[in-house]
Amino acid sequence: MPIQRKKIKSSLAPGWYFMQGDEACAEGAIAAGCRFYAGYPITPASEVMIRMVQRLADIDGVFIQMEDEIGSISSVIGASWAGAKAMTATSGPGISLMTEAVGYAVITETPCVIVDVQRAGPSTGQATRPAQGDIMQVKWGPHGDNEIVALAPWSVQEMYALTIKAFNYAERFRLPAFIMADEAVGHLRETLVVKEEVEVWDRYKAPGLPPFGTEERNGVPPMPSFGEGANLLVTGSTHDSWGFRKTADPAVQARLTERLVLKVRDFKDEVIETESYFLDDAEVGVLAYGFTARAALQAVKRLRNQGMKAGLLRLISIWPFADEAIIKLGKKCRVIFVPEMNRGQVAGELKKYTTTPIISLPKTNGEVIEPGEIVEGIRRNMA
Amino acid sequence: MPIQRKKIKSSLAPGWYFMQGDEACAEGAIAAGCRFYAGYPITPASEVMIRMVQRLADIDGVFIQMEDEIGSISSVIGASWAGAKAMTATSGPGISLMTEAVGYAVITETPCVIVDVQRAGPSTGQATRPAQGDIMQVKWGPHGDNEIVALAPWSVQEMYALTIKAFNYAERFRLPAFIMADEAVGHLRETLVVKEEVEVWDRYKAPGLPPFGTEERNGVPPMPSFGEGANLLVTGSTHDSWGFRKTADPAVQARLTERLVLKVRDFKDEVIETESYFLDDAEVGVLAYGFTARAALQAVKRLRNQGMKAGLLRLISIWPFADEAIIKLGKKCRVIFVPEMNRGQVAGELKKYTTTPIISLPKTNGEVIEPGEIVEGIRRNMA
Amino acid sequence: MPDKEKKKKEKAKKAVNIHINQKWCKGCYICLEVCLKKVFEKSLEVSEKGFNPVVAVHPELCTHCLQCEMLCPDLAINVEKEG
Amino acid sequence: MPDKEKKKKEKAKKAVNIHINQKWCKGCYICLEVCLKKVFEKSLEVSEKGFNPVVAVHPELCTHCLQCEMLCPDLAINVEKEG
Amino acid sequence: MKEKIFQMINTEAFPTPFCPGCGHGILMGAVLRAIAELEYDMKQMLFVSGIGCAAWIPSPHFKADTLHTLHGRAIAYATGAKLYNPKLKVVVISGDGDLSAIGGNHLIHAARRDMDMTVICANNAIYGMTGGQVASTTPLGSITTTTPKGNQEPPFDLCKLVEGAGATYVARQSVAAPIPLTRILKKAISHRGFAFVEVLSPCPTHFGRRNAFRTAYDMIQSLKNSCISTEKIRGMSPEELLGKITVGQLVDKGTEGGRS
Amino acid sequence: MKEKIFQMINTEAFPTPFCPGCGHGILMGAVLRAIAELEYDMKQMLFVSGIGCAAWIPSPHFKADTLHTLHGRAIAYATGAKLYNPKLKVVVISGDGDLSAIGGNHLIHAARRDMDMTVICANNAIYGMTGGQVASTTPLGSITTTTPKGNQEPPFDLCKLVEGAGATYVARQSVAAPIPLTRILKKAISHRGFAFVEVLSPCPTHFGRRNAFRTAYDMIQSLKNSCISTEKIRGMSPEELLGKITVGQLVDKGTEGGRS
Amino acid sequence: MIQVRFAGLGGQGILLMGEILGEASVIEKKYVGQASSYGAEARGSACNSDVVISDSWIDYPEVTEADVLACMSQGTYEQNKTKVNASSGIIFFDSQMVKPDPASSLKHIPVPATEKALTELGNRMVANMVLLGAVVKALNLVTEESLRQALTSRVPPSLLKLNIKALALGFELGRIREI
Amino acid sequence: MIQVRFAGLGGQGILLMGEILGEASVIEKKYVGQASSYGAEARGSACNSDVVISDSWIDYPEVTEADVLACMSQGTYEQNKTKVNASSGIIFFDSQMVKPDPASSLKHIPVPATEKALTELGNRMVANMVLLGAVVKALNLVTEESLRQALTSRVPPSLLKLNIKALALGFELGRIREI
Ligand SMILES: Cc1ncc(C[n+]2csc(CCOP(=O)(O)OP(=O)(O)O)c2C)c(N)n1
Ligand SMILES: Cc1ncc(C[n+]2csc(CCOP(=O)(O)OP(=O)(O)O)c2C)c(N)n1
Ligand code: SF4
Ligand code: SF4
Ligand code: SF4
Ligand code: SF4
Ligand code: SF4
Ligand code: SF4
Ligand SMILES: [Mg+2]
Ligand SMILES: [Mg+2]
Repeated sequence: MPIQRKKIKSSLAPGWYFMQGDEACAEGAIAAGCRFYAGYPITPASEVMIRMVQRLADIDGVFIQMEDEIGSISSVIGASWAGAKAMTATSGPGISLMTEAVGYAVITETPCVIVDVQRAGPSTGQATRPAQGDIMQVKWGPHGDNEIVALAPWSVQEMYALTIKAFNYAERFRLPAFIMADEAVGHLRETLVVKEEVEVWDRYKAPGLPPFGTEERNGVPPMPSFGEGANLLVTGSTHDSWGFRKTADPAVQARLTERLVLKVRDFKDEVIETESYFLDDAEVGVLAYGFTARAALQAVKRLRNQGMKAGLLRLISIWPFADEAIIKLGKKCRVIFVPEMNRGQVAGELKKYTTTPIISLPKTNGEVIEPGEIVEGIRRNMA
Repeated sequence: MPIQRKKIKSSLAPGWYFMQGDEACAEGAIAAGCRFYAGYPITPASEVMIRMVQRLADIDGVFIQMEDEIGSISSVIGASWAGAKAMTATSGPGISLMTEAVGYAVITETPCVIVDVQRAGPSTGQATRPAQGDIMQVKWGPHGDNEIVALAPWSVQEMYALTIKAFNYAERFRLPAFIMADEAVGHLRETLVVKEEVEVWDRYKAPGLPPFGTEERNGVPPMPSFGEGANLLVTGSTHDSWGFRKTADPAVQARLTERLVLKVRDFKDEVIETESYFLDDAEVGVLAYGFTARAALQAVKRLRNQGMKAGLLRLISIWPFADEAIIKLGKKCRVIFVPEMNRGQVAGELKKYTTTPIISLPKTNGEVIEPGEIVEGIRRNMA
Repeated sequence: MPDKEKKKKEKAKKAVNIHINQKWCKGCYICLEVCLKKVFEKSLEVSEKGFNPVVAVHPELCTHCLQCEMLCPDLAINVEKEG
Repeated sequence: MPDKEKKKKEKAKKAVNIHINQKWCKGCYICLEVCLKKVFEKSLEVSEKGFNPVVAVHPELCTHCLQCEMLCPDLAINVEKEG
Repeated sequence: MKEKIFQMINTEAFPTPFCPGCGHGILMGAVLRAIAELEYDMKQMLFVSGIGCAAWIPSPHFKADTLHTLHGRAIAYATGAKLYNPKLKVVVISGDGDLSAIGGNHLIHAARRDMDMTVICANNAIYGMTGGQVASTTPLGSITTTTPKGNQEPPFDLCKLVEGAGATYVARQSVAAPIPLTRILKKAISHRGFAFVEVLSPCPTHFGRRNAFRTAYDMIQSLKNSCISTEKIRGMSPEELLGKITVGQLVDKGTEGGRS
Repeated sequence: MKEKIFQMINTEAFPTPFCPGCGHGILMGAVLRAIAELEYDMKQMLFVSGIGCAAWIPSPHFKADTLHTLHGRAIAYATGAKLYNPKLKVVVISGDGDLSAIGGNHLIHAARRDMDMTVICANNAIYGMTGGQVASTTPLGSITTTTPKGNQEPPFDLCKLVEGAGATYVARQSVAAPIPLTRILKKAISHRGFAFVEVLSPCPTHFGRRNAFRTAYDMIQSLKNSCISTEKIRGMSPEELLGKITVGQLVDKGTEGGRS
Repeated sequence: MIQVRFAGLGGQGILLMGEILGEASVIEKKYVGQASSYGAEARGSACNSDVVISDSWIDYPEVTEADVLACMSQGTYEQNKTKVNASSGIIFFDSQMVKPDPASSLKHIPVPATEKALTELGNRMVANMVLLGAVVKALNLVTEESLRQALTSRVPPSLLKLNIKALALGFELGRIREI
Repeated sequence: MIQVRFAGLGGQGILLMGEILGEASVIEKKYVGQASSYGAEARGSACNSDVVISDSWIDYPEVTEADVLACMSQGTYEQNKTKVNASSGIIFFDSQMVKPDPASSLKHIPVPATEKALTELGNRMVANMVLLGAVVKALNLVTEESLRQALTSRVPPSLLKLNIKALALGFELGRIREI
């Protein structure tokens, strides 16, 4: 792949930090090379913005607080085409407003990172409380078919590390990449250990090649920036490989819509990341992601102590979905429990890939799921 | 159920009409008692609006063209609380912008009807071309968990009839109900036969009872209007049964989020509607919805003529999803083909309910699916 | 006696009753600072919510100007003439 | 001779070349109506896109005022002085 | 008066969730007083708000129909309610961020339409609820969490903005002057057509704290000092006017009642 | 000149998709002429547009970087690009509906910020692309598909709106006067800070047809008759001014270059 | 069931032809499906207007294989001639606008619609109605009366007379053609 | 691993206690999880600040069962006393603000934090640091030095001196307590 992968020195001095998740996310962005941030305040994501104000000021980056979230994502896309690695952070209501522009980023193949620090909905709901209610939204929010990448950090360490990865995937696949955090991990303060180097991927440049099409059905074209003399034609309408609008040509529409999907689906294994705990001999599977996975890990350990052969599969990436890992998990386990802070969004998704009984353990009372609740939920259902 | 069901005389004189789908949709709205329309122009939904201007003027209803789609849905919600049966119509980009307010309508339990005349995306895509790309969006667009109703007309006749039903379900369940049309059926002109009477359901009123809570876990509370002296407290934040904000109370959040989901899931059979063709002895199943189902019906007939035991299950309602019908279909058929004008959205959903092989026949070139293509797609896969 | 003066007299005559809702007062002390007559003082009691509300220690000095009542952000003050 | 007049003279002297892009012209006839000198006429030919473009039938009358060129919505007119 | 006002509020919702000394509480009182003096029936009124501290002024405190909407959308919701039931007296009360940042478009379009409603903008020059970020009304140089070195972006003159958009009644007043404020609110609420009142309302917690105001009273005092009424302004020299804020009625166009 | 202009366009994108006689084509020519006369390098320019017929003026016709965005969002996209690369000369060209209806909020905020960019609003008083619905600029009484009995809502005075929002350069001109238009475009494009030009640009297909204009030229002629320059307006009586539109430069504030 | 396609350039009034035939068929209590396709530009691009007419519910309301093609431009003739039913299909064409393919084995019927519209009515804009009248009459798709009624509901009063004349001219042409 | 909960009312500086202990622990290269919960209002509502400290990665970083509860208000004492480890848990409480439950079998340690802050430093606002110092010292959670360093990074310079004094006062109290 022509994307440029390099190891660079960490922007944050190596060492141990006591840091909030939202702040670590901002640090990850800076480390990944983010030099443009546009945002709009919202609980519980505002701390990302506040850290970015401070950090970007140090390094001559651009910060702007826009008039709303639509403005934020719009200017992030504009900045990306001007050459920036760019980011915004918000929560569910902001993601809802950004929906249309996310679709625009998908069709124009604009790299950008969107952080969703989820809070309890629907609607304004309980604005200061954690939730995982936007999992399906980030995949299906915009009209049409939109392939995106979404990662779910479970710790402050991952708020840092996965944000870097999100930037890398955004450049690699030229699309919006999401960080699916939640209030619990966003506001959590933890030990963050920063290493000497970080791996950063840079935009693939190839002047002369078309910026919106490739020979392959599943390719990612190179991306010029404004001001480079490329006479860029960027449009959210269907376009040919040079960017000319083709709003009545079936072949162009077919080719474009197919490529936008295949360029991710065909290479999904580059993104899909899971972690297994005690799965070798597990009979009772637990699948979890984000902060909930930490409660699930504790729960699995407790169940093991109680003699139950429980194991945990943690999703680190959410989209593209870890289909094969689920198939394997289904083969191994008699039953799979899915604790999540929503009404069973990922539990539903699992059913697409396995016939093993899926038991959803939803919790939507604005509080995090505790290990004891998972233990209890599993015991109740296994009795 | 305390919802008031009544038969009233059709607002359109009984008889035969040659009418466009979008216009029939507007006529259905008027017949159902819609007296407020707010909209913003967009191809291919503008014709709904234009018909509404004319019809509402005749009957002293309210029409307003708002500054954007956010304004449209917002004023629809405002009007609904003022007592109106209210509607807006748009296409994918407009649905994307309405996302946040749809979630508001869900949590405040505001009846309203949203018509999505789908066009080819993602993003601006091919604005004048048909698609079925917003199926997942209307369910999953807003953040949090949002249960809604969505119906997919396949003809001008159904643009009329299902719009009436959408209004009825909106009132029955107090939620936003969607009409999932597409450019092909929206712009199609067909014979519309109007009967003497239509069945219309009216808002459940019970002064003195709480407007936002019920005794049952899955109930629908009565709905007062502004100006009736109810001292209504309407809020998109989590609230108790009288509307007082409870943004830190886990019990209230749990109860509300659960009821918003159960009030639909537990009564889904009142909404779910499918139609079977040649399924009695079918070995090869076809599942389709909307305009595509008409091509599928033709295709199935052709395949039957060619000796293949094909049958069609048509989804009339899309959300809540026809789980049981799918389970039955899966048991009956060796394989299920799903032609749709998107990259396999409903095909994916089917996998949650059956282990019978699902073969997606996606088409996203901005053109409708023709019967011959379905025949060919099935033959190719069955060879 | 012109009307205006009459009123003034009446006003002066009547005693003023100052009620402070101790549950609503958040101890912002706007009233305390705005009152030219120094009617208020901080209370030493801590309220349910952890505030020190004010108390009207010199209601007899009050001129019924209502500045405190109108500027109280918590509708916690009620200055009423007696009788 | 003052500069201005000189220019005028020169202008008058030079013949004017009027080119109309028959593929771009959409037959809106703004040029035809705006030209005080009545230089243009509708063509009888139908273009590829089904329009009847204009033709410059009297280029010799043209004063090079450029109104037609500037008001043509399709960049279809080019009025040039020869030489 | 006070008794009347107590009948207009949901006492069970008190004490309010506002911080000690928040200007929004003073504004709440002024609105209630204005309505009480107008002798309007709360049962015929609809109060609409967006999201933010200011949006909590009517909801749930007012014993009337209240519609607490989404961030920025109050006016659009109000438009629908008013159009369908023109008998409702519609008053929108919300924050500067809500009405003029994210909600700016609905604001100018309602002004253009001359929608028959009153919009009261509680301007604290900051995003209070989310912890003190810069607003489109924050004065140049002010410290906020997102302008740690002082705001560099010129703020809106909200009254000029809505006037430019076509509003038929425009006024500004501060909570530091509750009597003139109440008077203006009465005029605005009884205006037929689109009436806009910008109310300067201090946020001691997020604006005051970061910008060298010691107490809530300091902020009230500072408003008293810097506000000058439209009448007094005549004849003042530019030097005298430096740093001053004009308050009072700025636009009052006759209207046939606006759109409803 | 013409040759220069031909080097500034993608000739393969011609003929344009505009209807015969569309004012947007005339505006396109004027913008190109202005840039040619300014001798700006198209390679250093970025043209941003929203969705609508007017949004097609630069995209794909201009041989420069063009960013054809979403309906209403052009200015917000432009803001990001300009802030990240201040060397870009950013010109937004879009329709009245795009910039002032759905996009009104970004418009007023960019004006407030004095964002260093030029915004050219092609105002045809209608939604052209979607088939002729009423716009927030449609004159009272005009027939559109959504106001079959004539528009009842007052339109924006766009120039007053952006002035009220804080724009440092504001002008209005019509395509019927291509020379003054080009002059104003030159000033606006070379202005440092936020420059706004409202260009009256007829839509014969959807506005003209429904409002008794026989031909595109009729609409040009009518603009010529009703536009009066700011200079000429002085000393004219109210009767003379009835139904007239002021054109020319309306605001020109010195600025240090605006935000970028 | 019969599938009819009208084809030509934007500006020739093709869409109206389909709509009027559709409306007329519904007047006769038929089931009709009518759909159009056209380019983004208002003028000059190819457009089709399809009508499917049946005595009962129509499964698939779009033209999959035309029984009848009525054509007013060369380009659309070329595009559509292969989409006509190879065994029984008929092509009507405007004899001034279209030069038929001599190699085609399909039944071709020339209709001097533009010519007659110009010469007899002095307005080529109503050529579409002349052609429509001819097709309808020749194939007896609907009655003259239904077609006139449909026309009346779709054409502004000021243009009605002219259009009715054009239709009549078409009926005349359709009557004398033997099919 | 040890789980510590600080509890009290908004305005008492509870959140800062957890943050400083967390920061100090990281200075000592410990793994820490620190989370707070508080009401919507800025003042007067109950709030908790939880710290979990461990030498290795912490699976679940929230307090599930407190080993230590340090409490500054009666209400939060009542709420939290049942959330303390029943066998080995310890409750520190501000002796002026909290009246301990005589029925409780848990180890209770009174700390006159508010009293000392008022009497010795003349400022009840730093009672939190007194209590924090006492808890840390009594249990030897981190060194005095680390805590001071953490404090320095989190408190504005103008208030630093006072806070350090308060901390020292706390260390004193913690030292003399036998646990
Ligand atoms: C779409 C959306 N974006 C952001 C927020 C977060 N939010 C809540 S209130 C608010 C600002 C409130 O400021 P203002 O309107 O000035 O009211 P104040 O709190 O200052 O009175 C914001 C940004 C939200 N609720 N919804
Ligand atoms: C979110 C969204 N809503 C609606 C539309 C449909 N739409 C496309 S262009 C347009 C209006 C264009 O009007 P204007 O900006 O005035 O440009 P004009 O065509 O008149 O030049 C609309 C409403 C859209 N593309 N996206
Ligand atoms: S009414 Fe006036 S004098 Fe009396 S207490 Fe209040 S402020 Fe003081
Ligand atoms: S103004 Fe009101 S809240 Fe403030 S101290 Fe006085 S009584 Fe208490
Ligand atoms: S330049 Fe002037 S005179 Fe010459 S053809 Fe054009 S309009 Fe006529
Ligand atoms: S103005 Fe241009 S497009 Fe119009 S007729 Fe003349 S040359 Fe043709
Ligand atoms: S944060 Fe500011 S605006 Fe909000 S309640 Fe507190 S003082 Fe008032
Ligand atoms: S519809 Fe109007 S604005 Fe659009 S191209 Fe045609 S004439 Fe121009
Ligand atoms: Mg504010
Ligand atoms: Mg327009």
